[in-house]
Amino acid sequence: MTMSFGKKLVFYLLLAVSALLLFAPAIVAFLMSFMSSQDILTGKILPETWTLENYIKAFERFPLFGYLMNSLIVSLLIMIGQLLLSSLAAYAFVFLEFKGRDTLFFIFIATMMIPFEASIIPNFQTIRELNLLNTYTGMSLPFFAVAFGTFLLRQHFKQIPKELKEASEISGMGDFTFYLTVVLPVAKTSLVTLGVYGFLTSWNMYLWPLLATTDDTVRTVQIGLKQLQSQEQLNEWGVIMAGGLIVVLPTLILLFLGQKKLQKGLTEGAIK
Amino acid sequence: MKEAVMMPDQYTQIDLMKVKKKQRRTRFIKGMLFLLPSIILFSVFLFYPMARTLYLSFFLTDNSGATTVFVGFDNFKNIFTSPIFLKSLQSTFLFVLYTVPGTILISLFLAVIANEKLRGIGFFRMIFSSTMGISVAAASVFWMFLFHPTLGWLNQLLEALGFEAIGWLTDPDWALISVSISTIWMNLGFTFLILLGGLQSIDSHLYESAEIDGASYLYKLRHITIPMLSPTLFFVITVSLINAFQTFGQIDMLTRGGPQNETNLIVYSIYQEAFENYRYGTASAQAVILFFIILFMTLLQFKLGERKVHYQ
Amino acid sequence: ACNASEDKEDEGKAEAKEGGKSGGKTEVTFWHAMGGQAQVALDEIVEKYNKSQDEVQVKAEFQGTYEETLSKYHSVGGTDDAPTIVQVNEIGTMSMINSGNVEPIQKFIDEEGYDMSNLEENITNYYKVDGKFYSMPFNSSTPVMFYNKDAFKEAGLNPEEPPETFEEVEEAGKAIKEANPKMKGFALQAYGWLFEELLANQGGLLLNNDNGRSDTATEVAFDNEKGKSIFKWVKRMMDDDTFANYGINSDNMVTGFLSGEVAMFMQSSATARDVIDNAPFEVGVAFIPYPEKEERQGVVIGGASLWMSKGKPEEEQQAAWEFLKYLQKPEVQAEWHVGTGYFAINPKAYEEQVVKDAYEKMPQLQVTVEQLQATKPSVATQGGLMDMIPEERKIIETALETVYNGGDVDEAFSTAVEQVNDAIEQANAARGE
Amino acid sequence: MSKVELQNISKSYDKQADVLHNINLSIEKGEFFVLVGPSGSGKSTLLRMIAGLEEITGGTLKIADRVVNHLPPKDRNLSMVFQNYALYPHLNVEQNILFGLRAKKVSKQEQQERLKATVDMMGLSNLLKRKPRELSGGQRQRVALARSVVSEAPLCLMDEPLSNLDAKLRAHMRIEIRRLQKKLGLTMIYVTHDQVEAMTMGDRIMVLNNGEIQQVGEPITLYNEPANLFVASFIGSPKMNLGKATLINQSLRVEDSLEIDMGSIELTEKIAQTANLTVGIRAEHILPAVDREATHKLEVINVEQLGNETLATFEVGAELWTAKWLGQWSIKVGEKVPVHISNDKLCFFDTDSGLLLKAASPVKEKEVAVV
Amino acid sequence: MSKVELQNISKSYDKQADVLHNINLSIEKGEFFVLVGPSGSGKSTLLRMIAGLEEITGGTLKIADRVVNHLPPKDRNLSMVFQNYALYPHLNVEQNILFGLRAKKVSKQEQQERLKATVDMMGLSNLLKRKPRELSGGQRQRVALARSVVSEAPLCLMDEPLSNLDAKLRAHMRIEIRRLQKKLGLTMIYVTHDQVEAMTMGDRIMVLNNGEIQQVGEPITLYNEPANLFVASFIGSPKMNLGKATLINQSLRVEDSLEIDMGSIELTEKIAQTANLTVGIRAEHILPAVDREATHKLEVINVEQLGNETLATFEVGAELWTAKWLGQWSIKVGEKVPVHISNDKLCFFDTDSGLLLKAASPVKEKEVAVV
Ligand SMILES: Nc1ncnc2c1ncn2[C@@H]1O[C@H](COP(=O)(O)OP(=O)(O)OP(=O)(O)O)[C@@H](O)[C@H]1O
Ligand SMILES: Nc1ncnc2c1ncn2[C@@H]1O[C@H](COP(=O)(O)OP(=O)(O)OP(=O)(O)O)[C@@H](O)[C@H]1O
Ligand SMILES: O=P(O)(O)OC[C@H](O)CO
Ligand SMILES: [Mg+2]
Ligand SMILES: [Mg+2]
Repeated sequence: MTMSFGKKLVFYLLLAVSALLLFAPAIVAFLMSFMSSQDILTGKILPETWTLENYIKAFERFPLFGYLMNSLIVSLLIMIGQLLLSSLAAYAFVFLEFKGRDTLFFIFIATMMIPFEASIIPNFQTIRELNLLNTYTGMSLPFFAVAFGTFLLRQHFKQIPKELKEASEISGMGDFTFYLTVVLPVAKTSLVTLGVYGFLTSWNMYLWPLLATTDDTVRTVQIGLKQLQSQEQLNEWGVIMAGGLIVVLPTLILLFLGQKKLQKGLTEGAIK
Repeated sequence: MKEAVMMPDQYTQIDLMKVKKKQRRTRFIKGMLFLLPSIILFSVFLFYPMARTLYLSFFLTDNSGATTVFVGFDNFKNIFTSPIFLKSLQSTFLFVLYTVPGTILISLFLAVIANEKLRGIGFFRMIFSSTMGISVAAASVFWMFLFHPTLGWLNQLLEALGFEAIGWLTDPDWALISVSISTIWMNLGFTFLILLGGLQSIDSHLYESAEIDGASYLYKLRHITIPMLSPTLFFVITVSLINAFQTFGQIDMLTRGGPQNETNLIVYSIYQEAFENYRYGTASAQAVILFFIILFMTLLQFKLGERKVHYQ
Repeated sequence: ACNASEDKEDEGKAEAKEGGKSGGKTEVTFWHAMGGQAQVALDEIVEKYNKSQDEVQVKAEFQGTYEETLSKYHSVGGTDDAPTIVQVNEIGTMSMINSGNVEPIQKFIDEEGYDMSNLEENITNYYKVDGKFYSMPFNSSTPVMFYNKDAFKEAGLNPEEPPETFEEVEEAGKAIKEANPKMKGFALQAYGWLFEELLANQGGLLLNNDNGRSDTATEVAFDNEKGKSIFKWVKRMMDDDTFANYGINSDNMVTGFLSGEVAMFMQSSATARDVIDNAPFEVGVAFIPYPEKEERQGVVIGGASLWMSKGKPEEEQQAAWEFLKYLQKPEVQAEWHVGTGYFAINPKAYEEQVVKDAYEKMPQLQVTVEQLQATKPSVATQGGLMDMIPEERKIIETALETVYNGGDVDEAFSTAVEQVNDAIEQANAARGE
Repeated sequence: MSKVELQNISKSYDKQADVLHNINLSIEKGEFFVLVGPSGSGKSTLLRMIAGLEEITGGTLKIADRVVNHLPPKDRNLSMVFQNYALYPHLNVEQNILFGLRAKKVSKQEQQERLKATVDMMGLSNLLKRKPRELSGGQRQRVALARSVVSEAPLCLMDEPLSNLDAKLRAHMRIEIRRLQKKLGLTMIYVTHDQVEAMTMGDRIMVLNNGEIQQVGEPITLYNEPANLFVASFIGSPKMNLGKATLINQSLRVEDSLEIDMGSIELTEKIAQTANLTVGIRAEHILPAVDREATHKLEVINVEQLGNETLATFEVGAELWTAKWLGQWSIKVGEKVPVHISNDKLCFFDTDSGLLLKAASPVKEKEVAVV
Repeated sequence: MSKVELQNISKSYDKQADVLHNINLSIEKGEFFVLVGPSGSGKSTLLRMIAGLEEITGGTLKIADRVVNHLPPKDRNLSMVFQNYALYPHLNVEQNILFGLRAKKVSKQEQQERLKATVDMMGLSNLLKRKPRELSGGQRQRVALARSVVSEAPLCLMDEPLSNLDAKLRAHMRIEIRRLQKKLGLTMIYVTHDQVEAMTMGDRIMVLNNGEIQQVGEPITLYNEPANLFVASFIGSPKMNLGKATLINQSLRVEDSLEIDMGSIELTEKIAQTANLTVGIRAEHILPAVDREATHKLEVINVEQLGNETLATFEVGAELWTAKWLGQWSIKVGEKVPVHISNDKLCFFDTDSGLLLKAASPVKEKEVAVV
């Protein structure tokens, strides 16, 4: 569609202002992470001299690298777990017909309404009882089964023509093989969507890793950041911000790479 | 002769029934096998804890959470007479009231302006969705600084403009608002992404048709965009609502529930009650209440909202 | 999924829980709540210890604030994930004893006939419960009042004669405000501990039954003029507009002090090094104030002690015990004292050269010691003992904030009393009492 | 090569009862059997029941003289081509074709042999490595066919396989499918909603409406002697012109506006006694009155020039009748045109039951001298 | 009622240059102008440029003698019917129809008047409160039309408006649209890929291929005298039979297999001098040699009985030629059938340029005596 120059200008203006406002906190953090404490305490906006000091300190004070690795492992575990369980469940809900299927699906969906936080106490006790505190399993296992993922994949699977399944039935292919060799490859995009989404949300988890870890060797980066912040008593804001940026960098990159797919995949799953 | 012909037919009849039954059973088993991992995990980490929480809510516990004394509904009585919990409920509802409409309106605005076909729009979309990649911990740290009473940019700006500095996180009149602002910011990315997706799936022909009819920008927004977006809006409202009730991280990092319990949202209150005051019983009672609130709100939303939503 | 993750978990666990031995050394995990300068000092001590011998490897892990550390400890108490040693602040004492997950160090004292008498008497007084040592004192502090000497000069006040009473603080505040309208006089962080200390300094009790020391407390003992005087004091300063409100945030308060927003504030002596080192002006340190009409009684020991977990292998416990003893050594305590602002719990440390040198440079560090030594021993200055004190602090903090934000003193105070009493009742009920 | 027998087959869905009703049918080995009917008439359902994709509610289904009601699809030894081809989008042509064989664990060597034979026959040899999305509609169609051919199943089911193709390709594929079926001797059951396909491909056609068989027979029979009004208006394009009629003596009054003298044509007792008559005449039997005497003059409502033929639409009472004349005729809308309606080309139906009372007099089969 | 003039119009997209190339065209007031061409030829693009939905890269566009290149759609005073109707799914029929009027703030009273008139004309009166999803395809189509009619714009653009309908409905809508256009005197620009629509609806047709005009003219002209090979094979169904030919004296050799004696027919110099000749003949001009002398005998590859006509396919060298004969002929595949190819019905093209060298001798226009 054609758009007049004036209209374009208005839009660019709106876009630019919104972007600036929205990104300001991140920009502030970015600038501060390169400032000396002196600059910060005197309320400078731009660093007088750009220094990497804060980043070095952040890594020195805290095993940030280890934390990053832990976050990565936990997020990947959750991601894979979710993909696997959700796709299996979604497959059953779309391609298999059996008694009680719809009731079960309703129950699955209803679990979306149970706030994890509301049942955090028994969950914590369970994990403690199973002796899984301070383990990757303990941090990730409770999140493997998610109704949202099942729901999202179900919506996508439903778009796979039913005839594919029927054709494979006629040629004598079993369900599991069909799931592996047809459904998963065909629904690749939606798996990526769920994967990115699952990864982002688990990377950003806060309360659970806070409870489930006591040990630096398995702590995730979010908790590390919180500690960095509560430990830097005299407001070494530069170091804290440097830590913050280190923490968000991987997810931002992932988000920017997967943005388009994510947006498409999420809406499709969400609405229909 | 006739009978002889009939016989095999009868056999096949009986056979068929049996075969069908067997097939039904194998189908059921197969379905269950696919669902089993999910069902087990749901049971262990969702259904059992729900039941357990309910159970705990009738007891007092020791420091490690083991039950000691059965007290019936006392825990519920206690929390409903406790001004702290009532305050916490009030704050939670206020918080929801601030953040949900705030997030939706702002992201809707962003999604609308980012939906235009302009050069470089991808960059703006990236920026607008960026907060989805910024974790609660990091976002809280960013905002903690912005809210800093002396160094914070917000107060510096206010002072530069000749206004009084505000105790963003210490003034009980402001704390909840400040936390809400930072929460809205954190939620924008996700909501924006979903709404943008919703906008993009609106058939562009509808706009072209309206264009030919001479409809103005705002007319199109009001009469095409918003109604067509209603299912998406409904979805994000539901999700935002549930999320808002479950807020924890930013509270823990920004205010720890203070000042004067102004920001002591329900999940934080549960956490404190359980893990700082070691009163798992009352904490569980609060969790039960939270569950019912969310259930009720969601059902209410479905009841009221569904009607206004237009599905294709 | 489960299999795949279990493999990883094993790796994770292997690292996390190698437990007893690592490379021939006995490993001791040590959870602490020391941030900032204190963490730097502590890490140094631990490193020195680890290098000093090849039997024991101490692994120090920061777990957040005292509250977070304690709650974390409770949540894993009795499991393999519990550390060998945990640092718990003074008010966690009862809660730790009740948890049943600790190994009283009295056991080791008895086994070895270790002499605890070389520790500061005030300190051992606090930590001896029913004649028994449950934990090893380590980092002890008292609150002190920091003030900006430059600001005092500017306001025409004598920087060497800091105010001693509530009323004097108020006056000084007014003078400072007069001289520099941008600077407030006094800041009191909404912190339950400070309230407790200001109460004890007047000889007020926190809990009944002798501060909970003769029997389990059943209600508060501060529902009187002594308790309320603190609220009133704050209120008066607020009315004078000489009070700076930083809520519960200590970091912001310190920043405010350092950047000249406020001239006086109360905080643990533990932050002394941090404050002195970072201030661009001369910092004064003084005793905490008391109401004019009362007599100064002194302060309760603050800070924390170190606890040992039950159920750990003999060897590991023994190793931990060795480390605990190491921490008592005069030279270690000396270093600790000057590096942070905590006392040396072993008075011999004050004779060490490091301390003497530091006092030359920072005479302020001495004040904390003097204040403690000037304390009159009594039930009041022995401090309250009960497992729900953390909750009491929260309630008091909320009440203080209410006043800071213009709430009514009487109402805020009586609500607080009521709530604390409720909490006591509940805590007793939960224990089946 | 398989005979298919349906005995009293019926089907009900949870939400819709009697989608198919008492279907009795026998399809011979090697026959090309076409199923037509309007949308929703149950064609796909029938096909899917034969394939085993849909449960049979009642009746007996036999394939090659064996009852197969309870057998899963894979045990029925048949192949199926779906309307949308159902190609696996992530597999290339070769993998698509071999998909079924792999599932059945046919030996590698045999797979390759069959693949080669099929691919050569279908002209797909140089497309083997392409993904479905890189193929044109016609090529996709051929892959779907190849998949069915390679399975060597004697019975092949096709559900509207050409409906997504453009006219040109469709014409081409019609011929190919027919040729293949003959060559392999397949028994073919072919669903379509396209009458040209039905007329040109089938050995026999079955017309289905509302789950009931309307007529089964050879294409020409259905065209010339439709069993009822439904078949009459369904088979043939343009559709048969129909009108309500009353018979007074030998004079027929159609739609209260057209008088047709039946002259010497003998009308059976049955016709005379039917209360409500409907007559029908095919578009090509309303002739231009040029060489012939004009029986009627009709007002032209619309003219469509198709190049090689001209369609003229007239108003007959409430009905629109269309005449189809070869060549290009210059007629203008609004003109009254003289036409010749041959009274022997009229079909008579009972309006109430819809049944055929009398077919048009047989057209003489034209023959070309064959050498 | 608006004249539309395109002068040197061209269009390039960022990603694809020269989608349209130097289009010169003038569409008269009240004309029904049809645009045809294969998929991707630029039909929609052209239409959207006229509507103002797409920027014009080069050239001048005039509507009613006013240059409108720069005007936004709403100021061009036209209406458009989209291929998928673009009905607002959340509004009911009435709201859909009135959407434009409301946006333009037409008075309530006038809205109602226009609505009533339009709705009556389109037979939508009792559907006013329905949502689009509750309408059948044909009804939706009519709503889309009504929306365009109610705007009273003198110029109406339609982009493949019937392509989603089934054959029967389509035939019906063809007539309705045409009738409406005549009645309101609209200038209509109508895009379609369906040749029957193109042939029967348009006053003039323009054939587009690869963004270039192939031919503009009356439907019959395009059928009888296709300007080039593209138009020849694009217009008409079955498509024109084509074959490479060489001319030796008066004898034509087609595809190395068919000898056609040109007899007394005079061939221009041009034909004789063309190096590569292609000849074409329409299916209806390959006649059965019954009353006529057989010129050739051809082997039958396929026979399609359509009831009222028979399509026979023959192999001519590498090409398949189709003959279309009226009536039902009993021919069998494999037979050799004698046919008559009238040499005066041959079209000659230059294979290299594709241009027409000589059209078939004009068919005599048949006339019916009009009263
Ligand atoms: N799963 C189902 N549940 C309920 N009714 C169904 C189901 N599948 C089909 N039907 C109904 O059965 C009837 C026949 O459907 P079927 O698909 O066989 O029609 P069809 O003849 O193939 O039509 P089309 O030409 O449109 O493909 C329809 O009325 C349809 O609505
Ligand atoms: N926005 C665009 N950007 C780039 N190329 C485009 C765009 N829109 C259309 N095209 C290209 O322009 C050419 C003409 O497209 P157009 O839509 O006009 O074809 P059409 O004749 O309408 O085809 P169809 O019959 O399939 O609708 C096509 O090659 C198409 O790929
Ligand atoms: O900050 P510290 O270590 O001096 O401790 C202060 C209080 O005693 C904590 O309860
Ligand atoms: Mg069908
Ligand atoms: Mg198009």
